[in-house]
Amino acid sequence: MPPLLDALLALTMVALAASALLDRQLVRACSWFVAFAVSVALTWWSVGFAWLALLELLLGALLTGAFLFHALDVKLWAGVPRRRLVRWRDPVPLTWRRGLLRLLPALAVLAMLGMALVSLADSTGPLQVSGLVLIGLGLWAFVLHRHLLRRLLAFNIIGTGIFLILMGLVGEQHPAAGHGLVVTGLLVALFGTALGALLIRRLSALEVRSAHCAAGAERGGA
Amino acid sequence: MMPSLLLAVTLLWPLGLALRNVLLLVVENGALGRPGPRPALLDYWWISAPMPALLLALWPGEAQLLMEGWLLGGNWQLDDGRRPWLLFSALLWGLAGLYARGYLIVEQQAAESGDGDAFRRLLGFALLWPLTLAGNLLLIVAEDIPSFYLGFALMTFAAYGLVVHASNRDAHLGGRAYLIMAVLGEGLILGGLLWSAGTAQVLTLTELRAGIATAEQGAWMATLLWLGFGVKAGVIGLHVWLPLAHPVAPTPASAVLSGVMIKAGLVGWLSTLPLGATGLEPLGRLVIVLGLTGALGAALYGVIQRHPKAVLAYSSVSQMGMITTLVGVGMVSPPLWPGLLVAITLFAAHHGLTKGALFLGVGISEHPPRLPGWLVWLLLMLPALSLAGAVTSGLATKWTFKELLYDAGHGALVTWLSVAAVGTTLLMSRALWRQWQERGRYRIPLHAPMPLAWLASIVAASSVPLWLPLAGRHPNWPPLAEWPGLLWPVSLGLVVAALMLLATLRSKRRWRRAQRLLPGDLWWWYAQLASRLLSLLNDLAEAGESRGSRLRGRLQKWETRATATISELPRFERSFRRLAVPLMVGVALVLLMGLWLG
Amino acid sequence: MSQAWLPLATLATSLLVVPVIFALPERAWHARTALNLGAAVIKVVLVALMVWGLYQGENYRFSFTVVRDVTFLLQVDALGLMFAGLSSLLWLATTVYAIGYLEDSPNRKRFFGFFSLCVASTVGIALAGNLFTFLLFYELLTLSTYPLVVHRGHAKALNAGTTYLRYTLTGGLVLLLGVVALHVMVGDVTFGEREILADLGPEAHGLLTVLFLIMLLGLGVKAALVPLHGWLPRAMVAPAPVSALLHAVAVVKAGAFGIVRLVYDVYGIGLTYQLGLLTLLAVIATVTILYGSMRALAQQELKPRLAFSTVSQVSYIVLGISLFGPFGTIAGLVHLMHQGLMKVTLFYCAGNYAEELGIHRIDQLNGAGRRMPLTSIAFTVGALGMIGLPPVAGFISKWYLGMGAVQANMPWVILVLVASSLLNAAYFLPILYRLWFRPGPAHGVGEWPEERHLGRFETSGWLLWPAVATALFSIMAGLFAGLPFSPLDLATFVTAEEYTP
Amino acid sequence: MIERLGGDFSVVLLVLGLPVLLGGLAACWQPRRSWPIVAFSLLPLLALAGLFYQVLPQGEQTWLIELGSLTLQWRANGLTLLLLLLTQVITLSSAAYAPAYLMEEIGREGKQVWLWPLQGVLATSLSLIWLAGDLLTLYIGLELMGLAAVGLMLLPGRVDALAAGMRYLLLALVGSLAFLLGVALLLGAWGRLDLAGLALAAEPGMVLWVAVALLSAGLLLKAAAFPLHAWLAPVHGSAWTPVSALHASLVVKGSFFIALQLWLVLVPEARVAAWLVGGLGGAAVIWGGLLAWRAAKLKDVVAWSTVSQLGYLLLGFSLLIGTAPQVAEVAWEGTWLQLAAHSLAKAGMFLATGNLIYSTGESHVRGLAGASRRMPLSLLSFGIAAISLIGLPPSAGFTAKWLLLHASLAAGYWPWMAVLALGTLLSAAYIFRVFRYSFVEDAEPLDYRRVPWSMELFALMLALASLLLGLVAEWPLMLLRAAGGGS
Repeated sequence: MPPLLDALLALTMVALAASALLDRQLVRACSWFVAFAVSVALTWWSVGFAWLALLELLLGALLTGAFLFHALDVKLWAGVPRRRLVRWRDPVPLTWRRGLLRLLPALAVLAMLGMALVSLADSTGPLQVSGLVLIGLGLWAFVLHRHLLRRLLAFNIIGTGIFLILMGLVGEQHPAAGHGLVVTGLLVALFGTALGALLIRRLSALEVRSAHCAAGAERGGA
Repeated sequence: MMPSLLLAVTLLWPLGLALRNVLLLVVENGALGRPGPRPALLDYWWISAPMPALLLALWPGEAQLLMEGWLLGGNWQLDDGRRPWLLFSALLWGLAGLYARGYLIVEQQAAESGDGDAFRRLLGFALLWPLTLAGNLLLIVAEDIPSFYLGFALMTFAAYGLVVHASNRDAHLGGRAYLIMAVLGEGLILGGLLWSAGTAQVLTLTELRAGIATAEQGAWMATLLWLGFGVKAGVIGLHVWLPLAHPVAPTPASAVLSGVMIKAGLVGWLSTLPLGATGLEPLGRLVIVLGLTGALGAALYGVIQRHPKAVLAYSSVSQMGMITTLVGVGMVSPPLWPGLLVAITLFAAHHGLTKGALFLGVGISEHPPRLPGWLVWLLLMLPALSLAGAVTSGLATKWTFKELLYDAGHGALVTWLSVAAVGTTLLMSRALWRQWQERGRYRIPLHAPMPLAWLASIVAASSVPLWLPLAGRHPNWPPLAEWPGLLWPVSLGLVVAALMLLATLRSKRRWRRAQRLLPGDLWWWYAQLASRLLSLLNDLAEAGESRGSRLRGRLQKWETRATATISELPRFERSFRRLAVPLMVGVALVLLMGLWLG
Repeated sequence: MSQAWLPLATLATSLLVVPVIFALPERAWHARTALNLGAAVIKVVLVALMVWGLYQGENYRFSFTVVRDVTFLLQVDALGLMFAGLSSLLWLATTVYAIGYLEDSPNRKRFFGFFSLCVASTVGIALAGNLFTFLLFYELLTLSTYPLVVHRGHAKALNAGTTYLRYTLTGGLVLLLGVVALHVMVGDVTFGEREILADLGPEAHGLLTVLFLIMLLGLGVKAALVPLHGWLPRAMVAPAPVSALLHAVAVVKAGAFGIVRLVYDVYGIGLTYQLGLLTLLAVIATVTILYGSMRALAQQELKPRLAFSTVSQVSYIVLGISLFGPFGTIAGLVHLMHQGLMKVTLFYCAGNYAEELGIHRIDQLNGAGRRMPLTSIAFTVGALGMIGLPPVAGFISKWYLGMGAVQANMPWVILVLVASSLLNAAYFLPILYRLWFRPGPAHGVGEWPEERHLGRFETSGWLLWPAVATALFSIMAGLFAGLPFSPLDLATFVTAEEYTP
Repeated sequence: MIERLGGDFSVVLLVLGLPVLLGGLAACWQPRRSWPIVAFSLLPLLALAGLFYQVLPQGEQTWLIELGSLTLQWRANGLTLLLLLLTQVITLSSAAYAPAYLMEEIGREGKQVWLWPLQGVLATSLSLIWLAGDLLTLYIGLELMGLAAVGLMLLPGRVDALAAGMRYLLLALVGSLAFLLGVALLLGAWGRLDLAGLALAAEPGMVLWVAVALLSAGLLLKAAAFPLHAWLAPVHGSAWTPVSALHASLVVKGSFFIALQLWLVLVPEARVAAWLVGGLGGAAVIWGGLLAWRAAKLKDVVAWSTVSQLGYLLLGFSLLIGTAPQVAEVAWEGTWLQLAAHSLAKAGMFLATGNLIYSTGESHVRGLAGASRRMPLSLLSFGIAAISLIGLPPSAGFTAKWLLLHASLAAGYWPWMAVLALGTLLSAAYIFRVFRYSFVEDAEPLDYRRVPWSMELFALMLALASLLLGLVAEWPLMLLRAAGGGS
């Protein structure tokens, strides 16, 4: 595989991750994320981990995406009603100050990882670099956002970054151990996302109910 | 065997009698609370309390009782040194007991017919009298220090109940003075005993005396002990309880207080101080000075008292001052001691019985027996003259020690003592004068206990030198040539007394001023000093307290503030929660630094 | 391990009673009373058996390893047995008293449960064979007394309980630090193995001194040494039997006993003397004695006055220990028991006055001697004993203290003794005066604060007889001090063991 | 597939599998009484006994499990046995406590069915962690445990429970990511995951340090070490009682166990870093104690006390790593004893707290006013557990503290003594604050509900176990020594 394509793939992946993380429209962000997962699968494929690509496609893109949309109560076959879009928007605005301040932990982790990777011989493959960028982005987003779904997305992207670094480091020498770890990680990420999605769904339902109750009580009081 | 048994009985009998009264009450359940007739308390059994002691004193031969389990090892004994003391003490206790039965007859009748209060007071008297007696006897026969101290303490504290018997304001004041001084004395004695016995590592009095004589700090131990017993013996300065307590006690109790119990102080000196050994000369000089001061000062102050018993009490202080002087002489010149001991013993017995007779006489003058008036007053005067040294036992006593002192070259002392005798004469005149002024009209039968006991006490007092079993040489009567030398103080005293009487009758103004000098002299001054000290202490304590409470308040405020701060801590929890991931990264960084450092 | 069951059984008599009492319903008065009394009597018998055995030269020991190098060790020696004997005897008396005292009051089940636990820990302290075991029961004592102190449950009691805990838990902690440090230094020190520390040599002396001070600080809290005594007067809000127990046997004595163990059985009197710590102890004791008496003088209520008197009296024990020489030791040990007897009597009596007549203040006591003669006689005996007058037991203690002072070449201690006796007299005699010589409600002057007629006698028999019995014991302990098996005899026995190498 | 180095592997499989199996069974059956649970729980205990029988005579045993080209390594030694036993006992107690609790207190609310299988998974995952000999197994165990724990916490289904649970979930996931990152570095650098091999291969260097730092940070977050503890108290505040008991006593210990294992294997000489962890522990002791002291709700008091007590365990780091062998030896025993003591005591205390709340209907400390009048057994259980938490004799907490004090003195770590002392005082303060309320006599009489006997029984049993363990502490420690735990 020519390095150009490689770089392009990595760039796409990072761009997709960034859009998934930065889009305040949650439905759109989730869609970006699915696209991101597909690009990750492509990456796996391109470096020769076919099994991982398949798993990523299945678990990362399909199931995780499904759960994410479930959390938003979006039915793919039922179109998007415009007026409810507001609810799927993260209302917290992003300020520069906050953004920069929250960048610090991500930078710290990147620095640590960088130091470690530099001291490891022949470890600066494209996978590692894109993994590092993903970790940085994800961590920044995780720390920055309050919305649970966005944090969930950030978590998934950090995870992917870690998998990339892992496989990049392990390479062909110890594929079994690396695979084992990544598969476990993928499963955990899926379960975590599923649990989180269900929780988000339930929480918002409870909130709506309590809001209704409050409104009802107000009306009753008036 | 028999004597040692008797020794035990001597102590147990009074205790048994005291217990008998309690048992009687228990048998007649509720006698204390219910109205109606009650058992007689002061019956003849009760009077018999000192009888075994009397018997023991007259029993020939020495007696000893060793008890392993008693306190730290009991050792009671009767030897020739103790016999006269036991004899005259028991005798006076017996006579006073008999007298008490008559003296308290009114209360007894009231109690028997159902007066609860009278009964209760009488019960106290009936219980504490034998207890005091037991203590007194124990301190005489005890050879081991704990028993001796026990006897002393028992006598001291039980006698408090006798002093406050009347339960009025004066009685309580007298009682308080008595108790406070007694406790101070006990403290000094305890300190002296512990120190000396600890140094010598002994448990018996004989060894204790030897120990003090050889101890390095012996003089100081002796001083402590001398002061401690001095409270009881009425040493000037420590005597203040005597004139306060004696007048308020019932007359028989005053008699034993003044006759026997203050001698306990003397017994204490004789038992614990290494008299006859060298090393106490500085103390001896002090003792002589204090003794003479007491002898003269008490006479001067006593003369202006109104209550006959107060006058008699001052006379006791004065007389004890003379005995103290003799003890002091013993310290200054040890070789004289064997002779002095005889003189002191004689003096003590003479003064004890005579003073007893005088006190009993106070009651007699209030309730004269059916005798011709002149006879009664003659009999009242007899012990007074004897005490002044004019007749009978007083004359013999005075001669005994004067002879001794002259021979040893203490002429000046004799003169001073004679001056004190002038004072005694004055006191006696004053006491009799006051008795005359307050004489009673109601006459009681001659064969009642009171007159009998009184008469017996006069007889006993007059004949002391005849029957007192003194260990050393027997006292002899003074040759006729010496009589003027012995009698001039009395004569002079009588003249002065007469002059003063005339002066009193002439103008009354001067006297009124003197009347303000209350009995107890220094007591009032002490009380003032003590109260001032106490208020000072109180102020100090309050200052400390307020500082303490301020400190406590500050601490509390600090604590409240700290608690409030801690209560605010959960605020930080929110940041911890929000910043969990950055914090985690921070922890990782810190750990990395740590690992990097080694 | 000969006859290991005896100390264990002694401990178990009161320990096993606890769950049974908790299991019994609140109403089961008879069962609980029988259980309490039965256990108390059995314990007295067992202790008597051990005393007898000890005189026969028997050796009772029970041990097992807790963690590495740390053993739980119950061991019977004369000193421990003395304390065990005292606590078992007084437990019997106090049980009787408490049964009467708490009649018809709530929470009796809870009370007796913790009461038994408290005694179990006291016996444990007595029989402990090393510092670890001692510490174990020492802390257990703190725990079991807390519910007793706050038993009444009102704000004052709860605050007192908090104060109590603050002091004792901190003290226990400090003690723990000291004990662990000593353990790190030399390992497990069985009581009586005094040579271990003595053999360390002079270079360890500095550290040993510091450790001694730390442990003294820990023990001093319970022994109520000034200035660590603050909890004691406040703990007076507890019911009378608890105060009696706290003051006479359990807590205060545990502290004093701990100091005795520390000085004699861990460091050894020789080493302590060598380190110059005895003088320090003497000074602390002196300050405590005088300060406690002064404060007692200022109290207007009966129980606080007795409490400060305890502060003062317990330090006699410490003072005795600090006097180098057999006499001082005898004095300290014998006072351990004498003070227990006398103080328990005083507290019973104070409780009786409060229960029968509602009296709490001293000026309400006027004429109470007429209304309650036996109680008042018992009180008088206790008070005179505290002053140190013969023939009550206090005199014996004071006598030996004096002897010991001279022997240790510290005659100034006698001055302290005299001053303390005078102060004691100053705060006890006025009470006696009011009891016996002041007219009061019994003479028709005024009336009692809250009179109840609790029994056929002057008050309930459950309350009266323990007081009379302990008063009688106090007199007998003094009067027949020379007899075998008297406290003095036991103390002499212990001391003989201590000073014969 | 399985290479036998040690004894019979089926026993291990039974120990691991039976809890899940029984959990599944219980989910189908929904037990209504305690005795069937106790009866069935004897099965894993029997299996464990079999493992004891294998390991004790022969010392440490290792099994290699080959899944294709992947090799997993499990091992069992004295420490494993001790922790397995602890896990089984506590799981059993909380499971046996549950039926009555669910019936009486919870009623129809929440998703009760899930309680059983999740408990089973939790027990299995914990056992897996104790048994694991390589990082992959550890990772699997850790993740399983975390997810099961989150699931259990979410069961009440109320808003506060869900919000706290969500936070817990996210943080747990991040923690495991950090762990995974560290593992990735280790694998990348030395190409192996088995601990024994890594111990030999790992060389100090930036990679190792970064890896250990990341690993530890993640694990400390999961172990609720100060200052990463913030998720703990809210989670417990709304969780079910048996779940709280299980979580506080075991789950947090799992992460601690892994962290300590890895440090001992990878950086056994990192004195300064271990000191820093110890410092965090000290801060946790004090911070947790202070907050527990001021907490208004009964469950919060207990939860905060967990934070405080975990601090004692973290002190163990500094005493075990880079210290002289004799210090490490004492500290080793002290740390595990403290872990066992705290597990038993905390489980007992949570159950007792649940009972108190159940019987008084009050969740606030103030609500206990006058509770001791009836002297409910639960208060006694609470008290007994508290003795161990404060560290008063004769409890296991005391013995453990003795050992830790011993170790810190021997190592010359004076500040730790101060921390231990202060921690003791603070724990006494928050415990006796509760008791103080219970002794209030002039409070309004509460109407008490009778607590079902099974709830009382298991609370008391756990508390008593923590108390008596102090006197017989030599037994578990002998286990540590006999079958080797390596330090």
